[in-house]
Amino acid sequence: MAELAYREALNHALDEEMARDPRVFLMGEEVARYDGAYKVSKGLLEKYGSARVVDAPISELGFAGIGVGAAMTGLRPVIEMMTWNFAILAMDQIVNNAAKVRHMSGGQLRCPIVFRGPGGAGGRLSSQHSQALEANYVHFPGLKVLAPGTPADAKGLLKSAIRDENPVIFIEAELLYGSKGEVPEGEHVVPIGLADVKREGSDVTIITWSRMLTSCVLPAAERLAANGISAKVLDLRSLRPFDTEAIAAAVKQTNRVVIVEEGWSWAGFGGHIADFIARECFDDLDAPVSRVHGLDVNMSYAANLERAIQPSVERVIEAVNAVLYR
Amino acid sequence: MAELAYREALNHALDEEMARDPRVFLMGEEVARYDGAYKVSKGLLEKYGSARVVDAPISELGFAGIGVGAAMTGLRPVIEMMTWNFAILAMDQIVNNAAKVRHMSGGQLRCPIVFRGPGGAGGRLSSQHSQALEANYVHFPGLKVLAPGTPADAKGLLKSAIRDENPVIFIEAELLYGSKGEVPEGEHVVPIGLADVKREGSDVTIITWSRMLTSCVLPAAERLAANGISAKVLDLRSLRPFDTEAIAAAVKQTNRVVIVEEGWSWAGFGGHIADFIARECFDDLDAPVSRVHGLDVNMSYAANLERAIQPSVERVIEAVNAVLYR
Amino acid sequence: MYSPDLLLTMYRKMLLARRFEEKAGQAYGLKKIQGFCHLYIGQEAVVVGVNEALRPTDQVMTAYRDHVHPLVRGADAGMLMAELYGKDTGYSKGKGGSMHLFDIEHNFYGGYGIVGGQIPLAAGMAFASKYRGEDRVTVCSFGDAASNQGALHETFNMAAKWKLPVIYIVENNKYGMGTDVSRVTAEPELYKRAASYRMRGEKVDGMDVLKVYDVMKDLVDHVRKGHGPVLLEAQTYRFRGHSMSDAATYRTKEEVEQEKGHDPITTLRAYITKQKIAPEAQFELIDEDVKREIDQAMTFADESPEPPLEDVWKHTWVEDGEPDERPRQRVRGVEVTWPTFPSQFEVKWDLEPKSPVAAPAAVQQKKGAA
Amino acid sequence: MYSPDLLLTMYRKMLLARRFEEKAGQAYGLKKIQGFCHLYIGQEAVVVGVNEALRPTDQVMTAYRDHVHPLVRGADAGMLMAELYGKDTGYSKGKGGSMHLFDIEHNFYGGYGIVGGQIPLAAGMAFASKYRGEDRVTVCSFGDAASNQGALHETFNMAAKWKLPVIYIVENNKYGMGTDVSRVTAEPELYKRAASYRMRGEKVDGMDVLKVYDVMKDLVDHVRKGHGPVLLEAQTYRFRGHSMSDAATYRTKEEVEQEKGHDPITTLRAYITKQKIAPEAQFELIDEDVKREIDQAMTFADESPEPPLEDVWKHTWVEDGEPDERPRQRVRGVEVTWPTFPSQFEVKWDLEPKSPVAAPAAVQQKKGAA
Ligand SMILES: Cc1ncc(C[n+]2csc(CCOP(=O)(O)OP(=O)(O)O)c2C)c(N)n1
Ligand SMILES: Cc1ncc(C[n+]2csc(CCOP(=O)(O)OP(=O)(O)O)c2C)c(N)n1
Ligand SMILES: [Mg+2]
Ligand SMILES: [Mg+2]
Repeated sequence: MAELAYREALNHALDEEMARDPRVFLMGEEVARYDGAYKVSKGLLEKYGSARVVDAPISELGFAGIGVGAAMTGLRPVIEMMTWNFAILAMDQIVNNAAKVRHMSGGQLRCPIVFRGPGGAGGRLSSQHSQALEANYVHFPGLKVLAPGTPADAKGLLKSAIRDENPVIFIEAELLYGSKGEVPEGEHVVPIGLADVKREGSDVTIITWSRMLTSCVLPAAERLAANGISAKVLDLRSLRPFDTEAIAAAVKQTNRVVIVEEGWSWAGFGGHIADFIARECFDDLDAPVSRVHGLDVNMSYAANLERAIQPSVERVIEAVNAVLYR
Repeated sequence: MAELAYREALNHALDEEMARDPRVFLMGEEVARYDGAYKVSKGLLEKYGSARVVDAPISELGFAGIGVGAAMTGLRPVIEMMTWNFAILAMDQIVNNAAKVRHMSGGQLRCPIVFRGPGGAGGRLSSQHSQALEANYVHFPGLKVLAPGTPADAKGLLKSAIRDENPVIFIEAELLYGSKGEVPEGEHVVPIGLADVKREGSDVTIITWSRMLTSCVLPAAERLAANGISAKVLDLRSLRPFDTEAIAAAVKQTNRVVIVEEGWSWAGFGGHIADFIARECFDDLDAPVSRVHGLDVNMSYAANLERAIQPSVERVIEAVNAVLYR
Repeated sequence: MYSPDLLLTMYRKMLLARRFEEKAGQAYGLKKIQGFCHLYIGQEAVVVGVNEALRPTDQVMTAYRDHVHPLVRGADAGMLMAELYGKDTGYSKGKGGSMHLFDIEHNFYGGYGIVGGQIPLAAGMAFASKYRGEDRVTVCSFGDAASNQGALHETFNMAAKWKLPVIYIVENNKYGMGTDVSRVTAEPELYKRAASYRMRGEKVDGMDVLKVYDVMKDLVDHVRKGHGPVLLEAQTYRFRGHSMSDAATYRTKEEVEQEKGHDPITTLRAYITKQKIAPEAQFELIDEDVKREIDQAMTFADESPEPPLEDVWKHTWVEDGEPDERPRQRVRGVEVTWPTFPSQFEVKWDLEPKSPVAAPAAVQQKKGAA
Repeated sequence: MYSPDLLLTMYRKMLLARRFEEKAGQAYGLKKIQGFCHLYIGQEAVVVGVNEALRPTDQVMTAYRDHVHPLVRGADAGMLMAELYGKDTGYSKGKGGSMHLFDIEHNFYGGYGIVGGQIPLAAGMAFASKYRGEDRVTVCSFGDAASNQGALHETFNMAAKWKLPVIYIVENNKYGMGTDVSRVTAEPELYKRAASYRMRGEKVDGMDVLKVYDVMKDLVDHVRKGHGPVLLEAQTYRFRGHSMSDAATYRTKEEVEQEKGHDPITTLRAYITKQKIAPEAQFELIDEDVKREIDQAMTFADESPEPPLEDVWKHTWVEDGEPDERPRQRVRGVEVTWPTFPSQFEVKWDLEPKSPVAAPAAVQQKKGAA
């Protein structure tokens, strides 16, 4: 095991897949000479050259579509979005072309492409730069959506994403790039669609993904343990498809569930999971599923407001207490 | 009461609001000389001139943003999107500017603008042209989202939307434009945020909005009645905000709920309502909330596949039977 | 100057296109085709002049007015019509319909419904060709109205900067739906837009197949030589409405009649006759042959079954190990050659030959720099 | 040629801008400002030259490198700094921060973080002015890299076609983050893009405030006369990194040093001195005055409270009857004049004067025509 930062783990995944498969290339703003706005692509230009690590102009819609066209004709593009906030400009190419071209061609074409970049708050960036937008992509048939919360999962899932035959939305966490964790040496591939129990527990299941895992959920579980509450932490990692079996098993075991997500609640992904549980695990539930999410307001710049808007350890503990009727 | 087609009801709303307030103008593709791709703006060019009924080039992102800028400086634009499928191109302006400018300016600016156009299937239009995308907008704080299912509601809500001080997403139904219904004469304004009971009933509540009301839900209720089941039909009309009280009251009354929507289920709006009910009305529920929605696949052109993908009277009846454990 | 074979091929293809569209229009009237259906009638010189200047291995794509583009590449007329009917024997098993035809066997890459949405795709396909070092050009058509989409601006800039082997054809039929291009376009001479990207731009009389062919020969040559993308504005006209539901009252009868006077098929036939390349009898043979092909296509489409219902679940995702569909193989039982792309090769392209600015020393930063 | 008053005002404003940014940079180092923070140091001639050619009622907006634009319009430096600190006394009550400054009192309309996103907004504001028949221009700045956004293409076309009174300034500081504009732009002479829209395009030495002022005077005049939008490329340079976290290794020390040799403030001061318009002592007075203003601003920001927590719930929507915030009135207790727009007026603009094509007879259709 090596201890790697999240950004390094992603870098290794890109490096290994590019070494393995010449069809893989990386395109995006500042990915080449600048090594990436968040240094995820460090060193790759030197290693793979300017046709495989491509600095694009600020033209998200255009280069997303260029990626889709390349994927339709035999390449395996990795398109870096500097953040998912900017990818909104590219959404048409992602949802109307990448997600639909196999279908519209009746199976003649495929579109193996990865759109990746950071999602969620970046720290004091106000409304336009702090959005956790997974719900918008999870909505569309044809896309897979991944959101790893640890370096190991980041590496293993990015490798799976690049090898997948479908368009994959890969949402990194802006505030996790520097965070460190153990990453298995050698070929480390995490299959799409499997959740991971990041902490065992028996009184309640906390379901989460991406940054919330380490920023709120695990610390909350720790504090709950000190208070005699045993919380199981289920990290979805893969949002579409998500691991229905792991969730069902956890609900059966703990009968109480809290879902923690960074994004907004309205037609959010947490609501989708909650709805799944409420319908599919109705008889196993001893309390309504509880949710912790970003407040349903625009993000503020001010430190205190930003803190208040985001999920916190305290809010997770509160939600756990609520489902335990304590 | 006058019997009007849905498109006429919308036309009257536009006409009345434009007559009332010179700040209101309509911009979009084909809205002026062509009278609108769906003839919603018929006659308005002649009446209000070319600065108030503006034919735009096919530049959704650009003219959406032009609308936002005009709204920030004292006008009240109505931006017609030929369909919501194309508005994906404009999403950045809608969610990053319209929805956020009041917040980012700390309340100095407001953005009273309506984005309107047809959503949902149009009939044999395949994957790119058949999307019901309300979930994508409902997600964002700062936006209001409306989806009327009858001519009267279309008129009354569009008038409210135009008078609202916030950006409003107004989703019409492509397949309803020709459908007729009674519309009250004179000033008819439907407040945002109120649901409407379209049929009284006591055994089960069917919650829906937009086209599903008349295409599936009311016919299903009729057939259920013939089988001795009394279904209450609650038409949300307003999705954000939605009428929490009306829903809570209906659940209390019937204890069983089916939600019917045209769109996809993943992080869809129906899931949001279901989650709301499961958490807020847990003790009133005698069965898990059931959902009927478009199948989670890309839309096909073939007649039989298109039919199978969309919610149907049969599927609604089936879902009702399921929550009644029949 | 032009071989008789070329001229007669062009004639036959234009006629085939015309007859196909006429029949499609009739079938729409009979509700055998539904939804949107955009006919290409009047514009045939563009698609045929372009196509005959290409190699079979070159790649082609267009918008939703797309029936004729695969047809002139060699697609099976019956299977195209079956797709318009939404039948199982259609190129997309009835999933795409009129706006989404695809015939990958003949390097026809679709059929897109979002105006301007195919423009970046074509650059991506050209990117892939250049990346693998292939000697292939990609041709992408779009309408005059599509030229006001932001995607065009973004794509042209990258295509030009990276010298991608792509040819953009703006099929300027003067209208986007009901809107005269000059009413919504500050520079209605669309080929002039190319200059903003230091790209070559040309215009051509799109009602004359030979002129289209000539300029295309030159442009294909330019692009194949690695001189970067080009924009060709083909000035043409659609004789019918925008789609089947368009009454087309935004243009006068006189205007339409006058344009119909430039029917590209009549023009080519007159040229061939004048040049004494083919006797009248030969045209009659072709006419009959085309008629037979189209009649067979109609019968085929009529007699084909609907797709099976369980197909709704297919082709939204690629399942593990699932191969691509090869329509003619599946439907006609013939062995087809399918374009394949290597999975192992060397990338030799230097997309950004060293410029004076030195690559920066790598910097480790605590925080992103946006 | 230039009045002493004008010259000294320009000098003072450029200096104020410089000092403000220097202090902002220091405060960032002390973590009093966080997140992204983009300094304008080096580019001052552009913003001041532009602003002095405008009337107070003209409207201005820009991207995220926005501290200085409101400052030179007359915004309260303390309240701007307080916004950068995320304090309750900031222009946006701490909600916007560095990237989203707004001072509507002075017709400064923001501060936007999505590259290119403000370009359509400005056209919309100009649309509103023309719609109401106001004699007002809107000025919108963006960076060189923003010029590759599709929004620009779409907006320029409409602005030009509708002759909107808007002036676009591309502040070409040669880099978009770490990328040299010529590395990603097929036509790096950005003002040339205007031709694609039959729009007037000019370039100017953006390190010389008088040159900027001169050309702007002319352009404002052109636009106010109703001749339609213009694009002005101001060639400038940022002396600092893209944002506070940018080590800026993508450019050489020599290049930066050389550009610093063209410091616009030094240049103007030398000109004023040479023209014997002001003695050295007067500059010293100005310097001190500016220093005092900035010091006060820093103290004000430092001493201001955080916004109250319940404010998270405010300003995402406009509540019924909720008035707009008037920051200086709220914070400084002064009565301000606020731009207001009439709610009753007559629209006299004929956006599309009759063209030869007659308006179509209204057609009732069963079905949409897309
Ligand atoms: C993004 C988008 N906006 C609007 C439409 C609706 N629409 C379909 S075709 C069309 C006109 C396009 O005209 P043009 O590009 O000139 O092509 P033509 O139909 O003349 O071949 C419009 C507005 C669409 N399909 N996509
Ligand atoms: C749509 C979008 N893409 C990417 C970014 C990240 N980003 C912020 S500033 C910037 C560079 C912009 O450069 P330029 O337009 O030249 O302005 P400058 O910073 O030089 O003033 C980038 C890529 C963004 N904010 N928005
Ligand atoms: Mg056209
Ligand atoms: Mg720049």
